[in-house]
Amino acid sequence: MANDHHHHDHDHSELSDTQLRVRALETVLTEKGYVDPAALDLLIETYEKKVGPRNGARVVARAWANPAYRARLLKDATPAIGELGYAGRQGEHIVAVENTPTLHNMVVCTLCSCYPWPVLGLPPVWYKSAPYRSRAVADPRGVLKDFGVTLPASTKIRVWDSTSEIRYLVVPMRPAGTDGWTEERLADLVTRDSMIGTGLPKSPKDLA
Amino acid sequence: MNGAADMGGMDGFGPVVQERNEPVFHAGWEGVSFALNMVTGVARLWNLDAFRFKRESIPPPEYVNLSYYGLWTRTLELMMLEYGVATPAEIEAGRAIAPFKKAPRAVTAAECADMVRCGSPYNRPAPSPALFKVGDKVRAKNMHPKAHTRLPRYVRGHVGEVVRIVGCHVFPDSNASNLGEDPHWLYTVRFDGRELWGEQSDPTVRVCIEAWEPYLEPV
Amino acid sequence: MNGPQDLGGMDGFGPVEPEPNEPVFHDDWEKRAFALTLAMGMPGGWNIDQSRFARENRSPAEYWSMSYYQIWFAALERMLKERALITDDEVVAGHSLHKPKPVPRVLSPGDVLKVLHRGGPTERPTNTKPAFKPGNAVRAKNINPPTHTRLPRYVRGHVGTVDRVIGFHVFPDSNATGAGENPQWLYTVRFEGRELWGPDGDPTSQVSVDAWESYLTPAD
Amino acid sequence: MQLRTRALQTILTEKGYIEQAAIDELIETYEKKIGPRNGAQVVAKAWTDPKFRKWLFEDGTAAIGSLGFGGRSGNHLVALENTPHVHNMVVCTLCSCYPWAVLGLPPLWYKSAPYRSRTVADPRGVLRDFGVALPKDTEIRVWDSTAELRYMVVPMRPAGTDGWTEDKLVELVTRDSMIGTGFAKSPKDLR
Repeated sequence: MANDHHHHDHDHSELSDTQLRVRALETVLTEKGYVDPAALDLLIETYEKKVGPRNGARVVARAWANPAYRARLLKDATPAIGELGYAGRQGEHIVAVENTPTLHNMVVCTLCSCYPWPVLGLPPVWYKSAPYRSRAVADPRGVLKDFGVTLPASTKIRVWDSTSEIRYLVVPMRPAGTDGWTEERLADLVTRDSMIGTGLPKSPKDLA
Repeated sequence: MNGAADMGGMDGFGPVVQERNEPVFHAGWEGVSFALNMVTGVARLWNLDAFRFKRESIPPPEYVNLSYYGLWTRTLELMMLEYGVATPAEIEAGRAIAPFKKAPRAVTAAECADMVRCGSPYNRPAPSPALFKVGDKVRAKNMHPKAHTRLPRYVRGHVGEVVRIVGCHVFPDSNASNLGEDPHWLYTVRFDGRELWGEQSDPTVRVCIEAWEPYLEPV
Repeated sequence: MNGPQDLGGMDGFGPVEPEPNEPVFHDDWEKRAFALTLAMGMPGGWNIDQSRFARENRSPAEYWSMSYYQIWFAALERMLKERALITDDEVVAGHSLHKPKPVPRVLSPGDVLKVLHRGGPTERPTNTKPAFKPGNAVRAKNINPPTHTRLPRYVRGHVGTVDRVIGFHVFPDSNATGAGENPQWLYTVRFEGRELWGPDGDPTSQVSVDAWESYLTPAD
Repeated sequence: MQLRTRALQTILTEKGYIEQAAIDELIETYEKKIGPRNGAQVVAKAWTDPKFRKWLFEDGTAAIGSLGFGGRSGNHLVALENTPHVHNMVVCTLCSCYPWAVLGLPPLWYKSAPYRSRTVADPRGVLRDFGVALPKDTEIRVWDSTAELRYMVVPMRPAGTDGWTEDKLVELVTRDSMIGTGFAKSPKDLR
């Protein structure tokens, strides 16, 4: 009863156990005809190579450059994002929330790992980790500090806990010194973290 | 802190498993771990609340995966490091390398026997009269301190009734951070199970906790 | 359930550690576990709420020690076994030993992009009217079901403001147990940080959750 | 853990903080001397001596002290009376507080996460794990030991024990019956 299992020195062998187990399961499911290996490869390729935060960056850049689009995005984000061809799994109902000089938005999923896949791809490990999930709702400024982000003490911070199938996308503030920039150029300023709310977009001099 | 120790009302840990003819200690080292914690207490290297705070600060994945006395040994290591009783190199080597900075004074077997017999009472003279009386309705405050507290999360925000005035006792929230004993009135407060767990829960259940006066507000 | 997944407001997990230039997957097995989970959704016939419950319904000792895709994979294995789509001896052997069960559909490569694009919308038609409107004060109920729920512990009993009426959506608490979609009105409810965390809360913070109508009572 | 514990023992001994004899004395005390037999004597006396019983419920520490039990984890003792209508159960959700002076050190299950997490929310479910079922309308009072008060339950005296001596009654009092996860034995269990 009183065994001290789970020291952290066998992480490596645990991983290889998992590796073997995943392989075994995949073989069983393929042999039974439940899955088609080509479909698996396509799924992996889609999320590894095609769907990622570049999609969201284009949405944000367009909202910065085009006031009518921005209004549509903030009113009903799902069709507005669909205009750029982004839609589907884990993005069936998207809400865009806008940062202002007095309001900063942050997105978390305390209960699991809900994240707007079509615009941001799959979430990074930290987004799914216990430290982020436990602290973002109770101490958002402390979490921002972990990211090296300090906001003015008077800024309101609004945390969105994704408890339903609604997925949130933060529209960060457009950096100064970007007047007249094209959407394509603006998109280079939009980081993944700025669309989750744990970071700010790059400034023009970061690109130089 | 809302750490892994605050387990009241959590699901998922499974059934309570009893061991037939369970021995007091399951291995020699468990008895040693137990005794080491007693003697370091007698030596007043730190206070019990500080020890509890350190124990509950252990990251939840580690906390829930350590055996009971494994948790004690781990906490003792951390306390020895924090209070300068041993260096990381000494813990690693398993022996003393540098002498302790204060003059050592070994705790004797006789002192241990005294400690077992007398314990260490926690009641203190009262600085002021008690605010609440038996029968008063009180609400446990919604508080989430980052340091040690003995107010479990599952009662916070809920209304109960004072059923006993225990006395004026050392306040763990202060003592654990070495901010002094700061004694406060201590009450036993009874909550209806449905108040804690909702209308759907068992109507025959009552839960009592001990709550220091700063945990409570009048209703 | 008040399980290990309900992390909001817990202390002790340490700092958030972003990984510079993090890859989408950290190991080949993670890719396979991810793709298998998505691909088995159709033949497996389970819904998203059942998958979530399969992930969270485990001991905190286990859940808090597993990596993200280890949890996904463990849930996949559990759901496959619960539905007798695979058996223990097959996982040990690493091969199919028994005849497959008939399944509704298998995901073909040609369907992948279509299926991903369609996703799984959870909004449903209704003739009912929402009970709350934006600006209403509502209290999150103190419920502690042993089964799946999307109402985190840290908001229960607290008063917030309805911010948005989202629509009429599948109710996870019911869907997860196989008791049907039982759709309800869904709201975004905003809570002040001080309401949730007391005087220890940040006065400039607010937290929103999406809450189904049966999670809420009027607090006006 | 064995190695790590021994390492700490060595360091503390070498630094002159502890004496080996003190460690041995402590282990011996809690392994051999202090145990639920102490509590059983308290309960048996409360069953046979009405004056003691009254005193026990008014001032547990003093009444229990009169039998020579007290001290460490027993400086502030409260005795809880089970009746046909009220059943008491003791837990420590935050750590493992337990009345050592009358019950010795707690069993593993008392310190385990399942017991600590479920007892305050679902005491009947926990009792089921112990094979104990109470009448539906019995009130269950759970005492979560959040301070230095230590609780012991005085179970109901079993039927068929009229005229028994304290010494004989002691045999009926189980550890679990004094935590509230069990009942006292009945006379026929002794045979």
